[in-house]
Amino acid sequence: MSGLKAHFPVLLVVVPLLTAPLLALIRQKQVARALALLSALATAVIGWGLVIAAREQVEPLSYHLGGWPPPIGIEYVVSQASAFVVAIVSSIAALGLLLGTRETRKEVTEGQQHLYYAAYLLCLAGLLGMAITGDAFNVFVFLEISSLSTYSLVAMGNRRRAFSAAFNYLILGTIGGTFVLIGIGLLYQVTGTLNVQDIAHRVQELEDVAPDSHNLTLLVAFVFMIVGLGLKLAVFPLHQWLPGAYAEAPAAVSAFLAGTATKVIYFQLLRTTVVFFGAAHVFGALRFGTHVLMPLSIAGMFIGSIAAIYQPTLKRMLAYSSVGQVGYLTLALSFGTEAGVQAGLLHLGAHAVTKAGLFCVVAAIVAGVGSNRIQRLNGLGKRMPIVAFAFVLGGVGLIGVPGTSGFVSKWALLQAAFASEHYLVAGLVLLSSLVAVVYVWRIVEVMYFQAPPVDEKTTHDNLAMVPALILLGASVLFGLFPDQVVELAADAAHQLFLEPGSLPPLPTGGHG
Amino acid sequence: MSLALAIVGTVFLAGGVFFCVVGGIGLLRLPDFYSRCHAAGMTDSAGAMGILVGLCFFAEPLVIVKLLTVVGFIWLSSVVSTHALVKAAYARGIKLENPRVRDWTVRPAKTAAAEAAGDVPKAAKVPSLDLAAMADSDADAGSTSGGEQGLAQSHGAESESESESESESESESESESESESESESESESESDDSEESRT
Amino acid sequence: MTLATHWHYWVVIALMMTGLHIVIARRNYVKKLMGLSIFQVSVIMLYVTMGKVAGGTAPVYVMEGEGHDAVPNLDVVYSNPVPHVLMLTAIVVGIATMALGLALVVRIKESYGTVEDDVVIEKDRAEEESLES
Amino acid sequence: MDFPYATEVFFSAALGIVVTMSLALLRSILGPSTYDRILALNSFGTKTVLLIAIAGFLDGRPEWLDLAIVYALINFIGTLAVLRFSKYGSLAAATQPSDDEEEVPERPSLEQP
Amino acid sequence: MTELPLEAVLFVFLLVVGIVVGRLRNLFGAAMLTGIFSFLSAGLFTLLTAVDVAFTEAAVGAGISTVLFLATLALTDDTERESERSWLAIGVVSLTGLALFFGTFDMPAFGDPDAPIHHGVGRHYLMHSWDEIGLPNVVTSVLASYRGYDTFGELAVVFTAGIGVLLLLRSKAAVMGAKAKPIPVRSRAPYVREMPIVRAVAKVMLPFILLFALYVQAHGDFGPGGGFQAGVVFAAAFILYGLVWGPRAVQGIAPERMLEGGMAFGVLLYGGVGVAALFAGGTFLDYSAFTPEHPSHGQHWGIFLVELGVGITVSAVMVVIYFVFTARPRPRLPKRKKGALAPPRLTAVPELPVETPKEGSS
Repeated sequence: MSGLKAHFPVLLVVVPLLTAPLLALIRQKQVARALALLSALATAVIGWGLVIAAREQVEPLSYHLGGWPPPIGIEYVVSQASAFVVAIVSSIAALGLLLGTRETRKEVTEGQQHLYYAAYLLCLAGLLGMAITGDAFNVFVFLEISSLSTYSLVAMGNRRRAFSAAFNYLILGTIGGTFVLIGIGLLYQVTGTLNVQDIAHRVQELEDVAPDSHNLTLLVAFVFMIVGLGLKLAVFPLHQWLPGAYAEAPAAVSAFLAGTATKVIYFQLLRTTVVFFGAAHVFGALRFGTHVLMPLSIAGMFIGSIAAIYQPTLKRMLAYSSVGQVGYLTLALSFGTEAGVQAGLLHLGAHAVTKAGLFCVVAAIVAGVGSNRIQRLNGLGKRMPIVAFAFVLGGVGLIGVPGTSGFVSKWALLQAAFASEHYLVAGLVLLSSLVAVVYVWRIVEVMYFQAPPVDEKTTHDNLAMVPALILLGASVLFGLFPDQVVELAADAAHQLFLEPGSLPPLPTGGHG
Repeated sequence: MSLALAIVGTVFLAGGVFFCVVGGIGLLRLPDFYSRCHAAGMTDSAGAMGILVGLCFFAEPLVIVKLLTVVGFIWLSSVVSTHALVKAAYARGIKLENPRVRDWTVRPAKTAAAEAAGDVPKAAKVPSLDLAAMADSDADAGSTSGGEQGLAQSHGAESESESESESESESESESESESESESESESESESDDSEESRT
Repeated sequence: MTLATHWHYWVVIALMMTGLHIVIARRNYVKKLMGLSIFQVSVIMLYVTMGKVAGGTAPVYVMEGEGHDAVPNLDVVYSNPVPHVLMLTAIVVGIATMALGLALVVRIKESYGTVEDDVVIEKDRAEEESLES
Repeated sequence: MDFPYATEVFFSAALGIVVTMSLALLRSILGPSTYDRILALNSFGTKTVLLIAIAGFLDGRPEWLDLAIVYALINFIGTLAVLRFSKYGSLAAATQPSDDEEEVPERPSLEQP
Repeated sequence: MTELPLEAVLFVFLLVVGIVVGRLRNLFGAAMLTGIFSFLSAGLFTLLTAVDVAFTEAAVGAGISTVLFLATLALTDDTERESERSWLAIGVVSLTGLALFFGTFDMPAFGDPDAPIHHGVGRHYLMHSWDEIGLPNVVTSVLASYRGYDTFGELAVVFTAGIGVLLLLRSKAAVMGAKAKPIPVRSRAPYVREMPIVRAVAKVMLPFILLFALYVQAHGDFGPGGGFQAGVVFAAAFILYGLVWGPRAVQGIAPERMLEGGMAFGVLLYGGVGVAALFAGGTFLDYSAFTPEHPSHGQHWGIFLVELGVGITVSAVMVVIYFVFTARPRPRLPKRKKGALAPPRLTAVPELPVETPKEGSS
């Protein structure tokens, strides 16, 4: 087993990626689902193993794919930050598979379920590959794998609105992906290499040579990467596709996407600003943080939360609240300090767990009541007490009430704001949490203070509640004993800000 | 590489390019779709062959083999695709407007009588020519489907009633293009009828 | 930085913008996908123009000597192979996205009866109002 | 291949091809009926084959004729596809699925509105 | 610099075609112009000495994307409605264009040999790939070995597209394991008689296309070619067969189960080679681990197997996509009594006024 441990970085991606074609060969639904669950659990175990391995060393693990040393071949870099993201993504994926039982059977045509699980695993492999790759172009390839499988998963919603939502997501996602491709191309043209550490080192040299006059091609490459990733991340002005995609997708898919897709792309945005182009240059000389990212994230926070209040269905409300929460993530990054990045990582974890849990609850509600329109949920407290309580627990986590993970991340965000003297911003964060209270209370009020319809009978699908309770339990646990995770986030943020050392010189000739 | 070979090669190249350019100009200038097909066909055959054979004179043996395979494939594929295109154009869309050209696939006399006896009100049927159906109607004169004959009749009209048939074919092509999908469904259902009628 | 040395990049940028304009301006879904494929092919062109070396031939070795001891002639100027490799991936990604997009267009046509952007949005709004009431 | 004026000869041939391409392109843009556009597409494909063949010679490495062969083969398929799928092609009529092809039933959507 | 004007002319053609595709409302014409666009770009890539890219663009552009566009247009309506000038598009486009234009200021000149791009990783591949891998075609050695993991991801992209299209378009009938019904003679007869010449030529061409696909697969090490191009040309042969003899004929030859198996097998072969390298002591996809004493042999075997996997998956995915698109039942025409009036317009006319243009108005 110890031999395999050295290969954990690549196995993390290869296990789900190779299980998908196996599933395409197996026709039976039960076997396919069991195999998919098994491989997702194995990936989660590998993910947490990577976290432990990354914690033991100071500099990130490096895995040379194809046996070629880094600048020649492709390299997998497992830093503490990427290990943290990978662990969260793989765990939520495993729980998401638990959820997709009765519901997918109704959604996906009878004979195609094995393909549904294959697409699910491919999306997981794409996200994980994107999080831990150390090669600029490899990020684009795995971004496309996860995007393509996400488009087909969203279209599994099988209502006609799911198809048009998936199509809009495809068009905007592909434009975003192509912008990232242009950014990588310009970056390659200026630095001559594709390895992340090599790029960071050469960009640093270019900036030291002429600190005041910006290399225009480098600047444009940065702008295109940020706009492309912003489109994929649904940052405020570019978020039109997200509500439709999350609301129309089957609840199991929404749970998986809400917990993982935007988080991995946020991590890539983090790496692009801090590692690729160097935090000093990006937040200092360019003043990207204060002049561009901060106003957008504040606008996103407020508009996302306020829009969530007026949504007719639960899924759409949670989708708009996701747009708001992305605002918090980008706000944390916009401070440009280690504390800010630490707060971003913490909020990434907290929001992933809470939002995925909430979507699992919505899946249970849809399975029980048949619709997630808010008018149909009156008196849910009496009809499905556990589900209602779980929803309240999730809502409270979103607001950031002490004792839940939301509180820990908001507290770190406020500390980061105070550290970089953005007192007004800290006030705005508290204000937007109040807005979150409004849209959560609106649901609580419908569920508990309205009489349940007399004739309604509700079927209980308690298998769907297991992942919801696990996720929300983790959120509370993380809220009550946060120090372990906060310290992990602090070390991860510190590691990201380290100066990029130059790669060892290339071996001349001969196989390295 | 002797100069003579090179000169012969250049002559072939020049000939090929000449035919290509002439074909290209023909593609633009010729008035009617079918004559443009002739021009395109010419560039494919004469122009391509001239150039590729001309290039053979400058190349090593392996490359000559490749050039000859390209010659073979171009001869086979592009000429036949133009043929398929012309058949499709004739069967579905473009009529022979040019009065001086006589459409040999139409037999005016016999079918005119059949048309009179036919049960299909002529006006309602939007005529569209379906070669397969026409071929069947020769086999069994009885169950003629009216569509083609209506069209054939307008073509067969004598020249002095040019204006009348002109307006008629004009109206037909008008209705033809207006109800594009209608005529498509028209001819499809016709081909279904003809299939049934034949079994 | 003069016209003579950089006109390739500018033409490729113009092509990209044509493709992007089609994607954003046109309402028909199939036309949007055509614009998207034009946009992606022109990005591929940007990479290829980057990789070209003046007077360089294709990055396939010109071999000297016969049979087994043939050795590549390294002082021939080759153009850079890396953009070509990256662009093989980009072409395949482009065709994969297009195939998925067209499959979605077919399903949208079957369920909505139309593939026009504004008609779809208008039908959605109408359905939303009927659900509200 | 050490023919003195080789590059000039090939370059002028290539120029001739490009002129023909422009004519075919003009026809495909102006083309009144869709058939003209199909015709222009077909002749354009053949011109590209010739251009690639000459480009191989211009570049001094004529081994890339495989590319020209591929184009000659696939050009045929492109034009046939146009006839097969467009309502302008008679091929389309014949393959209209007859009655044994059942309709796709719309699945009952999970959520009753 | 004699070839300079050639590229310039082709670029101008590309621009003209791009603009016309935007303006043309007849979608069939636009689909064909997109086909011409990919022809032109393949020609341009050849002039820019990017031969492998030109090969792939030619095979994919002419073979697959035109066919798929037309297959979709056969299922949807073929004329775009009038769309007014969109200021959002003009704004976004001019902003992005300007940003890119300013970006080119610090770019090295076109074809400048001492640009940083040529002194980085690219130079190492050109200088050392012969003794490290030993293949004449540097692009294939970089594609399959140095950056082999990229190609593995690329293969996963093709596989994902195949699964996505199957999930979306495979109708209930095909899914229930409906065995390919034998093609009734009656429904084949008019079909084949319709175009005897086309059928005859297709019969002549098919073996050559298949043979050529295998040549391209094997020739990838020495000249332009490789797994993707071979897969697409192989699939083009099946598409030609489907075009002339009808989709059910293709189902007879390549049933969907086999295609789905082929799709999965290619990815498993590629991943299998990688995992085998893992167990043989190297890292993932390290072909030299197979033959530690002289690494380049291992590289040759590894690259051949990997390209084979790519070829199988790409051809299976392309044929599945073509088959699923054409087997999709078109809005069927109601059976009409002989002599009855033509059926009313079948496609539901949306509430918004739609004026159908005279045929051929561009």
